Amino acid sequence: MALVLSEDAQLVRDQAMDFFREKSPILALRKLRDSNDADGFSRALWKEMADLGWTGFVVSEESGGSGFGMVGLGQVLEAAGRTLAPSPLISTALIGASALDIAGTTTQKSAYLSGLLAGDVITALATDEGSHHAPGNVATTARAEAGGYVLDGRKSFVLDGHVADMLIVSAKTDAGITLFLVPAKTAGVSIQRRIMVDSRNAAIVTLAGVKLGANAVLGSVGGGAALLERILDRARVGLAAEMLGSSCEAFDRTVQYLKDRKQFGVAIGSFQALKHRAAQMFAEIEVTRSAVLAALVALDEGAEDAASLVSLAKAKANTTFNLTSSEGIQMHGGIGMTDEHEIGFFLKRSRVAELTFGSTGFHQDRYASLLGY
Amino acid sequence: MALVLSEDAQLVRDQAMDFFREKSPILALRKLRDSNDADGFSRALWKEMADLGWTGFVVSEESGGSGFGMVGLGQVLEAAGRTLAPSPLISTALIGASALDIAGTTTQKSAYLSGLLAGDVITALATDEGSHHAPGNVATTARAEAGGYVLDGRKSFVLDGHVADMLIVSAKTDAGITLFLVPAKTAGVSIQRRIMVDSRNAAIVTLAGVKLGANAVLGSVGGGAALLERILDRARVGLAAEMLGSSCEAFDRTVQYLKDRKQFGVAIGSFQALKHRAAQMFAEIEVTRSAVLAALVALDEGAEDAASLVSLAKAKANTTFNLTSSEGIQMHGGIGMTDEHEIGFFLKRSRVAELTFGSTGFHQDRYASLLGY
Amino acid sequence: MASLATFRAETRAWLEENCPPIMRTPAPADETVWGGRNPTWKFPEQKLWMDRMAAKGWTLPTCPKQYGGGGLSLEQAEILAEEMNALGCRAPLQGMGQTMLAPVLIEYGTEAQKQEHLPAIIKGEIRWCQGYSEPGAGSDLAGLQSRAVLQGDHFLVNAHKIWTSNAHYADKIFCLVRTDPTAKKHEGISFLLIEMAQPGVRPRPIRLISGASVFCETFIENVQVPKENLLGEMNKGWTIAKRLLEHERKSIGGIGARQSQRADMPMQDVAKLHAGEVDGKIADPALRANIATFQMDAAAFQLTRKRAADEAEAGRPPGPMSAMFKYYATELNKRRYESILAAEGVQGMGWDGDDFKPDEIRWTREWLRSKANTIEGGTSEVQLNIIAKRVLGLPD
Amino acid sequence: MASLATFRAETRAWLEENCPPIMRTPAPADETVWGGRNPTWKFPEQKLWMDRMAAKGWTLPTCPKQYGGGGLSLEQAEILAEEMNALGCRAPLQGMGQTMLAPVLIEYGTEAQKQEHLPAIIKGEIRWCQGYSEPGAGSDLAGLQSRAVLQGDHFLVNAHKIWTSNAHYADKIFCLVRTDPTAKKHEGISFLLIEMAQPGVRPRPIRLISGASVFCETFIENVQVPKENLLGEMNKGWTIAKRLLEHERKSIGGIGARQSQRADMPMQDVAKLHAGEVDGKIADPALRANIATFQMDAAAFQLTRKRAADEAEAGRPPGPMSAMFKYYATELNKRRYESILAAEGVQGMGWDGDDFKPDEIRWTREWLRSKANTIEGGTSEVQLNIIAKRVLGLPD
Repeated sequence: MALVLSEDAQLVRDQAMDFFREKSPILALRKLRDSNDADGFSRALWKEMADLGWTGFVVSEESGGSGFGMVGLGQVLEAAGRTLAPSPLISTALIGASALDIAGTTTQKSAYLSGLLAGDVITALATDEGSHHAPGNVATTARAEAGGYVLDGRKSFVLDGHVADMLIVSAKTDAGITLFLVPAKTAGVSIQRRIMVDSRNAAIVTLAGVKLGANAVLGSVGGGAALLERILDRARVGLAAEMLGSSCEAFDRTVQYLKDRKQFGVAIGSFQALKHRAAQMFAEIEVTRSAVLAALVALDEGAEDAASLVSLAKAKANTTFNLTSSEGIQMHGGIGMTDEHEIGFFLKRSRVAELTFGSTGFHQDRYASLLGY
Repeated sequence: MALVLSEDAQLVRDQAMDFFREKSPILALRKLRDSNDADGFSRALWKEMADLGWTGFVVSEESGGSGFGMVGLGQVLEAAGRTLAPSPLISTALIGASALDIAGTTTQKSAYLSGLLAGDVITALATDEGSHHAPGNVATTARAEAGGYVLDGRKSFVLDGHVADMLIVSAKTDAGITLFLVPAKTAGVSIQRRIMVDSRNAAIVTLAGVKLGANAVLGSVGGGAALLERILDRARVGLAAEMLGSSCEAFDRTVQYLKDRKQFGVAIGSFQALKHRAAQMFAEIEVTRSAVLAALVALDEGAEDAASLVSLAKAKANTTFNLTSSEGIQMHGGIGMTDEHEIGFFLKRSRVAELTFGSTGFHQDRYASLLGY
Repeated sequence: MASLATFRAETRAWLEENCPPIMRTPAPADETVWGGRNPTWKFPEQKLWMDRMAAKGWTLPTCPKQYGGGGLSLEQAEILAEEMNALGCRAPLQGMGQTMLAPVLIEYGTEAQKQEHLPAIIKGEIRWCQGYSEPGAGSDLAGLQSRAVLQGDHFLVNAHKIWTSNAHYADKIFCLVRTDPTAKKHEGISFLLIEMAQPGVRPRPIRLISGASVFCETFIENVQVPKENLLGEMNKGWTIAKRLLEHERKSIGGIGARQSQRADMPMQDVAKLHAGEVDGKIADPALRANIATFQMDAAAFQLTRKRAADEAEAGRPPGPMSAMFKYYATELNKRRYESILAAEGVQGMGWDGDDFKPDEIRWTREWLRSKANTIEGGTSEVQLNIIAKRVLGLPD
Repeated sequence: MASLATFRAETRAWLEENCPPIMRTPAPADETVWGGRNPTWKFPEQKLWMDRMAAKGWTLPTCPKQYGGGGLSLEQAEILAEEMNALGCRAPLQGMGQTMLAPVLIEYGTEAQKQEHLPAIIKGEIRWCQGYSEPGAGSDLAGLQSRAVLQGDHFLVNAHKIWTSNAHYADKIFCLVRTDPTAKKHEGISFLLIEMAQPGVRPRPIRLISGASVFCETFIENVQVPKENLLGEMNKGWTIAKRLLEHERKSIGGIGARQSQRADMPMQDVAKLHAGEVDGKIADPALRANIATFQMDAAAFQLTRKRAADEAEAGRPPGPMSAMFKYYATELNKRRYESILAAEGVQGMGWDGDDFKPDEIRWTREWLRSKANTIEGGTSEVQLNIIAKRVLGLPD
């Protein structure tokens, strides 16, 4: 595996960087927040993203996508992270598209995929039930009944759940954890929006006697745990790519501030203690970039060690974004504490992203287990 | 509990500081090392320490000691740590004296205690069997036979074992872990000296069919685990006090070097990055000092939370000595890597002391358990 | 010592009799009593408790009695604090008048200034705010550019201050201004006391990342300030400013320390609730280690504060340790909130919505607020500089 | 690319045929091949392997063929390294001649200097050492005080150098000396090549904390050095010195990285051995977390080195990332040994005695040795300064 972007990937990267800087700067997030926007993102912009083909990057050509792969989508996500742009990229272009592409039947694909690719169908993954990422802890049940299933349970942190047209739900059957495709409008499904500190959304999804046909099963009955891990690994590294972008942006802004801000008659960036901390952040960003790229490539190539590389990428993205956002706040001093300044948005985003799809401890544990200790 | 030294303790402290600086500077340790001294410490100096009453600080007046307590002995140990002085203070004045004072019968005390107080009897605690501190893991057996016991087993890291006259050995009986007083000359006891990286000693003690009378039991049969914890808690905080002294000395020497060493035409202590790291060490030393003193006081007062304070003290001493010795080496630069310079002795001592009587992880775990999580 | 024991007994008895039960419960941030000309009361016991304490001068215990203070010795004040803590008594009155201005008024004020301002602070009649920082003068406070020109019996003041906390609720502001722009930067500064309720003084609340707006940017334009409102000597204000900062740092270090003990629910229980437990231990070892590491450092710091107090009480000369209090307390407080968030998981990341408990939302906001701890009152970097220079003697 | 594939195949075939089996086993530190006039051989395959590789010029793969080098492109050299790594081939020859001096000889040497020195380095005939640091010139290397005065056809040299590694075994030393004491400190330095085996040159081994004595303090007193042994221009030695340091840092960064992969026993197995295991996991969660944290950082760094190589291979302009290699590699290497020691417990703290295995004693010594990694070749502090200035553009 070569850890270098193809020229195509580089083009996508440049295009995405321009796109988000121009169309979705942090100001856009602020406006959505301050206007209490019901969606929390711009549907018009999402349509534009779909038109650029981003919804089809991880979907094979046979299924209507471009098969461009995770490396490509990673570039888009990194660019989105630069401006903290809210969009269904992760819930839909990454998770929904992956789930359908990996395991969807022809019927399922035809029901959802063209709409998804066009930017008309939004999906959401409903897996975690507690406040910590734990895909194996499933209390939600799927009882076989009349040739179909009845689902009961509660999902706690469903990204973009409040705008989703279709939910991917994990539930226990007699054969083990199974994934189901559940249209959001199905009777018995209720969705409650939650506004998070980063001004993005997650929802509580309650399933009360939700009746589904047998064709709602995604993949095989009882095969949900393994399938979920495949989908989640894409989600984890995709989020890590976004966090890498955010880390870079927080860092760049901080370095610029160190050059601009004068105290005691000199730029504060001339103080050695701050210099060393900045240089250490630079180093952490570089190794995080490598880990993220390696995991993206590994998923595209189906490498054997993809899972451990994904955990490496997410763990490094967690600690690096935590570091760059915390240092960003401290080095900006008082001005960074004001809502008017944008550096605080990175702090808020960092902790939510850190806890999404596995904390540092979660991935450290997983990494060690995968490596046999 | 008042966290302030009494005037008496302050006097002991001053006396001990003078004693070690004058009679046992680091040069003394170097000479013992380079001459491959068979004892690894000076017996003459040990006799002087006994004459100063230090062997009797934790022994009650009824038993011939002064009952001066742990706070007093802690001051002596801190002073010993300043010059990395090797002596049986911990193995004998702290552990052996404590064991006999807490649990010794009149017969046991008369057999060992007056010799110990006089500096003639050296004791050693033989508990750990692996390479990590784990007093509960005892494979050594004590089989009841003919009104006495037969001991078989192997102890791995017995401080001052090679010079000990009497060993305190933990072994399993049918009733549970039990402590035994075992004269080193007993048939079946073999002791192999090990020279550690800090130029101090630990021994492997092998017990092969060692026959003891019933009067060799220290405390009650089956009551060894609780008794051992009491003895170990004294050892842990005593060692923490020694490590505090070593941390202070490593730090003071480093700060002095920062003032003396010139590069780029200025003292390297004028570089802000080094200043900040030095200031952070100062803060860590201050909080470590408080934790050590609080644990010493708590043991003297029999406070309920003594055990958790001991773990706090040892854990903080571990991390602070690790920090000050590591930074000491780095800040001294090349000269610190030479054997001729003394700062390296602190690095070597720090890691051995860190692993003795419980690593940081051990005490963190114990602290959390004691606090109910 | 006998008299201290008596004092302790009498104090406890008085507190038990006079502190209303509701004022013995933990105080949410929005129930702090600030006093002032336009005080806000959530319930009458707040005022009752403030008035009773003020009558004894215990809203400023060590201030001399002739100015309405408690006239207590340091030991007595410590006993009062301990007894209040033991009974869980809330602070009867808080504010920068008490914690920052009063000590320097006592030290540097004229008799007239003390008579005018101290009783009003003690009774909670006047609420003060602080006019120190400026947009271009943060860590480099002495680089301030606000001007005051002496014109006969008054100063003409033009100032632009920032981080004036609660300026929009304050009655008066103590303000650093430059009175000699030609002098070296530390030598042309004066300390003025200025009325807020007058034309030309305009506080503008700043919204913080936590969503709160307790700080203001304050503009003072062409305002005449009577000459007798100068505290200390003209152009010697920096001495007072530094002294006041010491009091501020002590106060911040103290707050940080107290906060790190306060807990609606101990963080270990929060962790068990959200991450589960096995054999009584927090199930997630990384989270357990995180919490234990924090709590051990917090405990060691508490013991250090106690050691400093015990040494002072024993009459020992003050050691250098207090130089690290502000730094350590504020860094710990940040870690405290990070640990709580780590324990809560995404449930601690809520901003709004019925599904989050008020405590959860409050913690999240307080977490954001805690980030300012290591910036306000002298950044951690400035604190480390000070330790390196004054305690360790490292060269500039 | 086709020719590279061919090159790879041919290289592998040649290595398989020519590398003696014993030279495909991990090399203990005391079996390093250094060459020189008085080489030491532990067994004949060492010399055989060195001579075979030297004959192909692969002891210095990218050096032009006319000087005895391999004449390989960077891509070919990378392939050679990969194939040697794949077969586990030991380095045929090591030393400062190859890694540091040769690159600057090629860049700055006269034709005569290249003809004289490069073949001798490549064949392992001459062993070099480095005369850079002085007791008063460590991080501030340009502050060096050693003197060389041009007197007709020779320089008269008086120098006091430190950290001259293996000077007591070396044949020659490359040396920084001050030739113009009146110039600014970076502008009066020259780069000299000096014979060790002559009166007046006296290396004195320094005992290190690890017990080893690989470094010397070297005194050069009134030694005449022929004028033609000046490398580059007079008083322009600093340019060469800096260039050589870059090669040294790369080499140290590389060693650190390779070492952190090498393992007689993987540290997780050491941990299981000493701390036990439960369900296949290291029983002590703190130790497990310590090891995982290290290994993840080490893996991320390895990937970063690979990313740099892959970008170079793809012809992308070099990014700034390599500026952090020396810093990161050496800090990692220190952590590696700390993690191993934490895993071994007191069994890793032995200095002497039969009860410690040779591997355990060796690890302990290597742990101590690793502390120098972040000092030699530019301290971590200097590396961070460089990153801040050159990469981030932060002001002085």
